[in-house]
Amino acid sequence: MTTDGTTPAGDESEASVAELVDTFENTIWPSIDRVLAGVDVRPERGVLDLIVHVPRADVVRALRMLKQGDELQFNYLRSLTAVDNEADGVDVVYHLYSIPKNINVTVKVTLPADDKVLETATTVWQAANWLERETAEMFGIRFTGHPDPRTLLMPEDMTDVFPLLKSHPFAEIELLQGELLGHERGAGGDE
Amino acid sequence: MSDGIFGVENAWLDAAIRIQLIVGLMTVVVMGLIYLERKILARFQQRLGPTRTGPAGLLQSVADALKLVGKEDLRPRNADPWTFELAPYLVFVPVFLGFVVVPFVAGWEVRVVELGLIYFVSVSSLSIIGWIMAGWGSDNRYAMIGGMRAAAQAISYELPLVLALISVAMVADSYNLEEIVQGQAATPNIVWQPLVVVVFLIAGLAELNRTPFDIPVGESEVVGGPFVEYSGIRWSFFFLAEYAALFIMSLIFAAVFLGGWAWPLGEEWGRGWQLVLVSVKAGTFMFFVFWVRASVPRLRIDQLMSFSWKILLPLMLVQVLINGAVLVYGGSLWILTIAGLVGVGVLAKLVGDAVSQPRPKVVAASAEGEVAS
Amino acid sequence: MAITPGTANATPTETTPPAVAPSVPEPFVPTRIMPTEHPSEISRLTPIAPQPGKALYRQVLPGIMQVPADLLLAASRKSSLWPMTFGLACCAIEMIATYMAHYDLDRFGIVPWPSPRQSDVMIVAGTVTKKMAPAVKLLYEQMPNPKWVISMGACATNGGPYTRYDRVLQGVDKIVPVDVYVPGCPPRPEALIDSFLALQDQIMEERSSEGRGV
Amino acid sequence: MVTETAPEFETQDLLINVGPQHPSTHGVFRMVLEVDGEVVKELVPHIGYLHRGAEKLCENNDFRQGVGYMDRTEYLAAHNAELSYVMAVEALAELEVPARAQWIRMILCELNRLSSHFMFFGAFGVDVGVFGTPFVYAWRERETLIDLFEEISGDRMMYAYFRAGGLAWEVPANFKERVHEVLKSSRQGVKDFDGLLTENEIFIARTKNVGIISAEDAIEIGMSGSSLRASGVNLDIRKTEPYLFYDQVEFDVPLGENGDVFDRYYVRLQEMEQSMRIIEQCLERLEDGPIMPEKMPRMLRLPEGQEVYIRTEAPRGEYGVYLVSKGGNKPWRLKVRSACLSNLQALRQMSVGQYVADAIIILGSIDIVLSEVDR
Repeated sequence: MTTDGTTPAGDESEASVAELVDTFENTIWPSIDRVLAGVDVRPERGVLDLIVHVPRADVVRALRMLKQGDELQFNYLRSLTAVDNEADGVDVVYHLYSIPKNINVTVKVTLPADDKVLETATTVWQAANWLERETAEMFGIRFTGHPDPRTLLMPEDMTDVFPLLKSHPFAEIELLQGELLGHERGAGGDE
Repeated sequence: MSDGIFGVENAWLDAAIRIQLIVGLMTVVVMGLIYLERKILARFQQRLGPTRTGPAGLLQSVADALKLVGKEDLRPRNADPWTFELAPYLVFVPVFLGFVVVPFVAGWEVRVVELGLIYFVSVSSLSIIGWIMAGWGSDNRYAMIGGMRAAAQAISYELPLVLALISVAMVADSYNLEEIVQGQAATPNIVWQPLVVVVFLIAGLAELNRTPFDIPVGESEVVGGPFVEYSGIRWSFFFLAEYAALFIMSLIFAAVFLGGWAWPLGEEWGRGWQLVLVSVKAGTFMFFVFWVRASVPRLRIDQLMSFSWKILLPLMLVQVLINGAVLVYGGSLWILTIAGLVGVGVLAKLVGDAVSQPRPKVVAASAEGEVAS
Repeated sequence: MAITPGTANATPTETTPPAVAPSVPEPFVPTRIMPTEHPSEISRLTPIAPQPGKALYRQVLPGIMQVPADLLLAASRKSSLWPMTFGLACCAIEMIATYMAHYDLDRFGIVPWPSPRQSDVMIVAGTVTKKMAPAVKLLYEQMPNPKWVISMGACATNGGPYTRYDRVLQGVDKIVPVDVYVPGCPPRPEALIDSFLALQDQIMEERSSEGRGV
Repeated sequence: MVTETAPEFETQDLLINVGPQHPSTHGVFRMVLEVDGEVVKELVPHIGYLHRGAEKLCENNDFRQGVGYMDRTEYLAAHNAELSYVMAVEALAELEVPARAQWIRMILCELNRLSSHFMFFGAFGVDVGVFGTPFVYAWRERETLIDLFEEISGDRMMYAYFRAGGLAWEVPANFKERVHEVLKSSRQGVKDFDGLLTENEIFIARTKNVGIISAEDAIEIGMSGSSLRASGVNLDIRKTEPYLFYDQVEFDVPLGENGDVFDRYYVRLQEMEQSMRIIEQCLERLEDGPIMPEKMPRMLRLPEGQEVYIRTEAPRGEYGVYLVSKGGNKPWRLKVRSACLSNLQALRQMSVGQYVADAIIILGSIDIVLSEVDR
């Protein structure tokens, strides 16, 4: 739902409602809201730059609008990654930067934990090619329509292990230094 | 024909003894060269070079040789057996054949051959077959590319080398190396033929596969070229052949251009002084080769070929024409010198403007510089 | 030679009748946790056993001549160790620093050579990941005998700071026999020079018959 | 620029594997070249041989321990990597860094840019073919810089000197004189390289108009740093989004014209002079004061559900740290934006159609550090 600045008729006191609904006036939210008119977008204030939540269905459409619009011109994809929030799914994060306008925005898409499928962004920026391959093999996300969906950092035949997921365990230390000197495993402070 | 060495009359026995002397001298000199190169290159790079093995590192190349002898002898499984085995010998032997005509000191060459220069050039171009066999035989893509590059480079730089030696032989009016050296008692040939000296240096570097022409063995591209698959004693054959070729090329350079043991006053002061003369002149060529190796980057294969065919060869043909004209119509030899110096100027200009541009101005954008996107 | 825990000198002396049977300290066997191997990886990470060489020259030379021949060959091998230019990670930068003018390994006759065929020492400088392990094994096999391995830095010795990640091999001695371990992350150039000196002493010790005998 | 060979004689393309172990791949990078004669028809890069999970391991360590992993991820410019990580933690924990600490951070980051560019010149000189002289020249300067870093932080490469909130401890008393000495030797080093390589005809012949990438393609592929500025794009994070005190010192941003290998080399040479200018200005404005905020929380706990993406200008390009924290003393997710990974994506486009020898030089000109590519 697009917050058009007017506070919804709630029963909280005027002051608490005011600072609850941040109108983002000093950020670039107004222009983004105008550019992404047709998309259901929810802003959030980040520590450094504005975060924009976009629904999964039309993420590529929104990204293309952000890139091609002459008002914002986000022509530089800084980085593309994912954050695994275990229960409530994985969100894919795009950091965009506009060289002419010198402004930044972070676009986030949340994918449900059971079916992690998302449309590829390589059609918008070529930079997304390797970044998506790496995110796919690390989090198990399938980017539909990616030109060459091989693994990037993992060996070719290991497509079922996703190391950066929270569920993936850390490796145990196979041989402790102390053991060579005769102490049993777990004797010292090895928690 | 000088009489036999040590008073031996039988020609065959005499030749055999001289060849043995050469082989003995060669292994000592090559080991010294390897040690000297490492020391001089280290000095260029503000390093110390080998100092630990033996006094001041003198036994370093002895240690290297012994270690290489003791290494396991590997041959890749699907390498072509005969070409792989024979390649080192085909690279090593022609270099030693070349020593027959090399004039060390007045009477000390193995045989005075009437067409000495032609013999030397034809023998030294045999080792290319060895390189290609090594490249093909060791069934390794790097070796294959290295071998092909070695062939292309050797052929394209053989021609300027031959023409250079021919034009010097025209001035000295003989192919017999001993007569060429004796003819230079008064003035060395470098005075008459400055352009030929420059072209000989460049083509010599290319023949020896030394930087800037070490494309077949360029470490950063083809990781050692045709010698990638060789190890132990076989590889040391290639290594020794390379340094032996450097030694023989520097001796020929000293003999043909700097007057060998004749100039200055070589005849009068006897063999001791001649030996000093030859070693100093050969030493300058070797130092030049080490110096270039430490400071000049590597050419690309197409630049190398176009440089030889489009610049060196035409210059040498013109030089031979001028030599012919001056020598036949009896002009004074100083005209040759002037023509040579003009040729060197033309070569420098061709190389200069073909490559370097004015110092590139990199526009330094100040803070609010507009964005060229 | 890896220290074999407590086998050589554990034999009790029979001369004095022991009041109580001497409790032979049974050697402590560390509980080795099997690494979590992906099925496709197991075949790629099988270790290479060091095979002793044949030392042909010893069959040729008569007995009396073998001792000086061993000494001469070992001395020449010791003073011309050619490592392979093979840097993996941050330790490679310290290895390069050791070749350069400030520390200059060339003084010991140590020249880096690009091809494994002409090199004697493999310096594993950096983290060996499970994707890189087959390449390390291949390079080790390509090197002609007598060959040695220096495991430089904590990563190559036992995984270093990256041990707890399952894509990292916890130590290169799991796939290749290692002769000298260099501690440090990254070890200082002096430590690498010290490891070469230790390797040289080991080569001198190995020269007699029961050594590597290559 | 390569003439089309006559089609009638049939040639067979050769697949060359420039393997993980190769003198000029700057580490464990592998590319498979499909070569027709000497011309590269297809280039397939393979990375991941040094993927050792620095991001995953940072999630298991608390915020103070993450600095060590940042040093090892970008081991040629450890200060710049630490800077991004430490600024991200400070942004989340709202820590106010004292001015003196910021000035010292700026000086050390610029000094590290000098030592990283010297390493680039050394490695690039060997790729082009000079036997070893550029490497030794580069290391003569690097050793003076490394001695200075060792005096300050006690370690040659892995400094761990920047801490969340400021610096680990005070710099040595003679810091200013030492930095001036080091600058004098670095200035001499830059002059040496200018003489050794820039004027060299063969160097120019080998690097001019080789591996050209246009400004639009460079932006499209996401390149950053000197490789991007060599194509003429004026994007330097120290200018566009100033952090630390970069807005209080004036310096120029060198731009190349046609984005070939020579421009990438020459832009880095110019950048080193600018870095020295910055360091001198910083030294004048460095005044005494505390280097850590007074009320440092004993156990660094970050607020719930915050995230930040900090980017700084590392020698190889934009080194970004995306830090997500869900409370507690361990980061929930730490992503390192690697400049070399994006620059490497352009390798294929620059090398196809060139010679094999050029592909090696183009790879050298992007100046990659493999542990940053594979993290």
